[in-house]
Amino acid sequence: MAHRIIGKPIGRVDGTEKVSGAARYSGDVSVPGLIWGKALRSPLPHARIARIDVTRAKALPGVLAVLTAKDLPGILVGRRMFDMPLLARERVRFIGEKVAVVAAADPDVAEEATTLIDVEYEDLPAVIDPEAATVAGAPVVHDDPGAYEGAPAERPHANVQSVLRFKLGDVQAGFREAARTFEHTFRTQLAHQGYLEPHAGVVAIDEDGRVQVWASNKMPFRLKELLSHALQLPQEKIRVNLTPIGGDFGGKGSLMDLPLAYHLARVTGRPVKMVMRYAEELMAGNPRHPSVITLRTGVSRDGQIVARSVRALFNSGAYAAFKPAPSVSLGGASMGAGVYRIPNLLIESFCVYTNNIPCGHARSPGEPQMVFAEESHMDMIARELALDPAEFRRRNLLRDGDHLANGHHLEHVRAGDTLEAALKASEYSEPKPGPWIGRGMAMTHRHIGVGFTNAVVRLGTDGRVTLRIALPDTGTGAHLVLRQVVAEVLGVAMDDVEIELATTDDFATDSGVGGSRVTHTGGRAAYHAAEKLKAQIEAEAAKLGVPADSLAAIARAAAREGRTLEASHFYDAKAHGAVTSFTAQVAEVAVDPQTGQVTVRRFTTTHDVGTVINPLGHQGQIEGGLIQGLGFALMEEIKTEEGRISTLSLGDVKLPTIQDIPPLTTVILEDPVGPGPFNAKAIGEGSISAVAPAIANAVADACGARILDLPITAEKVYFALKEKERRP
Amino acid sequence: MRAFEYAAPRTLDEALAVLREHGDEARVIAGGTALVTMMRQRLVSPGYLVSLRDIRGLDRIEADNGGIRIGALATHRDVETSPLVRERLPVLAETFRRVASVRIRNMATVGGALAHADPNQDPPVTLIALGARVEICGTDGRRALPVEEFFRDYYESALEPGEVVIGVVVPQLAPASGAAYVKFLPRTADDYATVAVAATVSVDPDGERCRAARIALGSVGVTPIRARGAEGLLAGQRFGAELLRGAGEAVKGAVDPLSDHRGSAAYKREMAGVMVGRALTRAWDAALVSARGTR
Amino acid sequence: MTFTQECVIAVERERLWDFLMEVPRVASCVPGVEGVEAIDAKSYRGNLRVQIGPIRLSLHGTMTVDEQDRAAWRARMRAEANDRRVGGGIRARMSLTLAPGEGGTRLRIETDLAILGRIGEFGQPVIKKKADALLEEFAQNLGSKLGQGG
Amino acid sequence: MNRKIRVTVNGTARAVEVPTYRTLLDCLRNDLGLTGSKEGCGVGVCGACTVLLDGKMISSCIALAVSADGHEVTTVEGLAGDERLHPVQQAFIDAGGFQCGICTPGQVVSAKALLDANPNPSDAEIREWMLGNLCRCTGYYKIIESIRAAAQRSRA
Repeated sequence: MAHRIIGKPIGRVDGTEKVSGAARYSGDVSVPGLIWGKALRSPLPHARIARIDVTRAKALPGVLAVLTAKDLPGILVGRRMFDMPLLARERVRFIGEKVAVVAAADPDVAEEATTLIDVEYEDLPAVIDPEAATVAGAPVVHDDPGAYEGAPAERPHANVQSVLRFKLGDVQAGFREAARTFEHTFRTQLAHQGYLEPHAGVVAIDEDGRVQVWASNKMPFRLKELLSHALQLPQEKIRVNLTPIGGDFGGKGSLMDLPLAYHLARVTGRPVKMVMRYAEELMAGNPRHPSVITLRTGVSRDGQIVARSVRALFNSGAYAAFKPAPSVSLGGASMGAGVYRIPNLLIESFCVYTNNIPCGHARSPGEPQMVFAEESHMDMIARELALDPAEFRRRNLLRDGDHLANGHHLEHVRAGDTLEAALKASEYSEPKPGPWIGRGMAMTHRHIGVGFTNAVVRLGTDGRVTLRIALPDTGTGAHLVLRQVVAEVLGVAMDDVEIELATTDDFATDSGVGGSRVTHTGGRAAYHAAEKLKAQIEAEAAKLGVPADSLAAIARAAAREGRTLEASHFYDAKAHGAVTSFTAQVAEVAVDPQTGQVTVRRFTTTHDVGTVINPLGHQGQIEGGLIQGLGFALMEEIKTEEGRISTLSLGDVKLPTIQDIPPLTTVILEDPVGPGPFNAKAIGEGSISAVAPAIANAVADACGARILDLPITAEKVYFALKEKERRP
Repeated sequence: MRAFEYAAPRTLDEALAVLREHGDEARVIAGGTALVTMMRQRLVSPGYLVSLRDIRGLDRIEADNGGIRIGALATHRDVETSPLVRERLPVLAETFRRVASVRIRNMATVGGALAHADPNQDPPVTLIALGARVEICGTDGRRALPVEEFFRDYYESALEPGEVVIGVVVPQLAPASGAAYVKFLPRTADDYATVAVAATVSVDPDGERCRAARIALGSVGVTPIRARGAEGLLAGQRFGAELLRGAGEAVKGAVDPLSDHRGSAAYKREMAGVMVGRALTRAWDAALVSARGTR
Repeated sequence: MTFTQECVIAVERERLWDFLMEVPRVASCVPGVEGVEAIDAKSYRGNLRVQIGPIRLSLHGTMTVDEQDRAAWRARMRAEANDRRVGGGIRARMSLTLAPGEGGTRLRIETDLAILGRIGEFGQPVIKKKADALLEEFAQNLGSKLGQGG
Repeated sequence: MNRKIRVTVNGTARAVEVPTYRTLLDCLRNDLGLTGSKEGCGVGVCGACTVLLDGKMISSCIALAVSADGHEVTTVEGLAGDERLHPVQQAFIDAGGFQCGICTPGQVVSAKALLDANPNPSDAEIREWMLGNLCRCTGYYKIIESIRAAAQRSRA
């Protein structure tokens, strides 16, 4: 079916506000009487707090309040597992943990006051390395993690937060069948999401005791629930106001400083703003988990995978609080199976407590780590088998009716088509243009997110349509997609549909933004609401005897009778496991043999997608995710030394710049079978995960150096080449 | 940031007087890119800030005895885009162009960057290779010293209390000479160098032997350094892979890098050897072009 | 971060040991240390002024001697000091061992140093370099002081 | 240690009393209510705080407000005319040159300065000029396209 608006590359609905500087992010919110909160953070990875003296801080002119744990209720917070205090109480567990908080009218004065707080610590033995954390006798980060609300039951060691397991067939029997078995271990680095808006929030308490919140948080309703718990207030006392979010990438779903801002507001009677410095983001945000992943694969004589076992260790840091999934784990672990049919599979993933920065969700949580390991492993096996890596993959790709690691049955599998399209577009089989140039591929797939969302569609007497939602704008272009859906259904122009942002007062619940869900859940909510409104309009038109496109006249007629033409829909998407989206990527790199420097000469990304609602936004998601993947592959790393982060600025943690991006070819295989509106799927997390292994495989192809730990720095390649010279 | 007094005198004498009056508590600010960043991090909290921005004439870039004199308040962008610099010493314009971003180059001044004495900066490397001198002024008068002697330790220069950098004088390259700056950036394009090398090479009239060379390196220790040992190996020698290898080895022995996010000390040492070879090759090629032009 | 310094001091082991165990006197060999006074038999307080580039630190803190094992010629101590102005500090654990060396006694100092708080934002490599230089100077001062017959 | 400064912001003369330690960015955002310029990295690396000082791009997060005394500042709020976006702003909308928008004020101010200095930049010139403006959402491809399109539009 041809669409009028769906599939058109329409510019951004929120564009004018954002390009003109008018958009008000939470850090821009100003309310009368506003003051600033600043936190004092622990300088030690693990210590007992012997004494805190705030006398000098309180005496500083301009300081309005100084709070420590003893001034606050002993509440523990979290997104799923509640193990984190508002301020450290008796004990600090990572460098950067908040110990006290100060309020002042001038942010610099508040900051100054934090340096006047005297804290006496007594060192405790710290455990930094995740492998060391799980051995007998290791220092314990939490005395009794099982007692925390939301804690998973299985706990093989006191420092294990969670265990996630995926099983197919009989893995031991599978390995007995195998002609050859391969085992490799990979490591990935600690990495920040890299959003350029540090966490910011404003809390104001109205005269009637209502708590008003503006926050860089993508799940307003969940935030309200979590705040209700953290502040011990009924939910109806809290209102979360939606603001645009300056980049999320998985990182903007927690309470962060909001409870502290509330308590400062409570004791001072003034609205409080707390904005993290970027150094604080890097020492105490909720970055991507570092990992240690071992894959073992058994292959038959004809190159079929018959068994695989995967063991993943994710270094979760001092608290589990930032992980939102019920498993308190990273779903990306399931990608240990790759895009392959593996009859006998066992994946075991452990999130481990250490005295490091607590980690959270980052775009495709767990996947860039696991896909790097898994797809590097695939190439290493292919090389050992003397098979072309493409051919080895071809023999093992998922097909219709196969099972994923999580047990889902797959339909509409286009893994093969996606791979072949990538090979063709990248000229994978063509002769290479010179020495020290290599090509590498990697594949992945990603589910379409689920959740529940509200939409209200209203026809105005001017014939214009308003879509009312409570989904914050994290920058993905979701609002534009929803506007397109409504315009398409109602047959109106894009400019005639506007978005009206609700607050948490306006709906009962909503799962918000995240997990590649909004086009699906929001899109379907908007679609069904618009369909209902359309039916109303048609009925009214028939009654009035006017054409159904005389929208203004129809709305005015209803208004004269005191009625508003409005329809709402609450869409609750259940897990849709049967359809996923495949990605195949090919990197062509050049390696400088004298320095080890890797240059990505060209990059091809191929995506099996559903109906593309907005090609411009769709492509933007692919490009943005891909360059994040490039940074993860080659540049970005938060470095730590004994739990101390030594890269505390964006001058040291290098995000890719405009000069670091490779020439890009994108291939879109459109196949309208998704569960989203107009059979859309999801794209936001499709392009990030395969980039690093594609580059690692290309580097190995170019120079024979196999890098097993990210990022692939020039130095690592250089010394790998030296090692090869020494032992060819 | 902590509170401080701020003065923006209009003359150098006035600035020097304020500096003397406030002694240790006072700091000089020009572009402020480094100082304000550290003040925001609260690593540095001066009680008195003396801005040089309103002093006239300190930002001039002018011809000087066949070379170029650059006023301390000239910004990096001024140097990069100066027609005089581009014509007479393109390597210097090219070096300044490699600093951070256009925006930072608009702010950062030549004098401020020298006084900051960060061994990871680009300009000092080329300035040393070109044989430039820093002009310093204090209440007791003026003095000048070679750039290579100006840097004393990590972020420490030869500036005495109460002194300010007022300019830098860069001599013209000798005839039949070439210069090159090589900045090794294995991570992102806006990074500090992992290793940086500047070299000048003069060729004999026959165009086969190296008459003289100067080599300087950045990001290889607590100060930018001049690699005199390697320079000595080159004088009078025939240019070729052998000679470059020798120079590279000599440089590797001369550097003392710090391990940091841009590479381990061992890697930087290796790269110093590689980059010296590259810089010399480019300088050599440029020298040959120059020699042909003079013949 | 850990460092190891070694030097040979031209005095016999016993004399060096006795010197080293008198903290205020040893402290005077550390460049920038001032105002050292005893709190009790094992601990001392004092100041360390040190400049790392543009950053001037005035670290105020304590040092505690945890172990003095003359039989093994080994002593362990730890130091904690903070700078209020910058907001940060250092923690060091040091182990001193004496062994016979050519022409005197070989002193080996192993240090495990942690940089706390904002000071760390300046860059650990630089600080490490500075600490390294400081300890080297300390060893030299020690040598010259004892060499002078101090 | 407050000081009274006079700054022409987006063409309007403003006088404001600030502590000497106030950054230009905080002065614009908190004292003058111009929150278009953003603080990202806070160390001059990301470019979200880019404003023009006497027509030249600077990082307002590491500039002191007192140093702008007597000068002209242009922020993102000053680019659009009455009711009409600057061609650079329009191009960023049409070509998808932003997503979350937090870096966008800095991007468009930088892009405007580029086109003022060089109305017909090559891709290499765009990349060199825009190097100091980080964007985490777009991967930059569409930022380059936006600036190309703005240049084209300005020429037309």
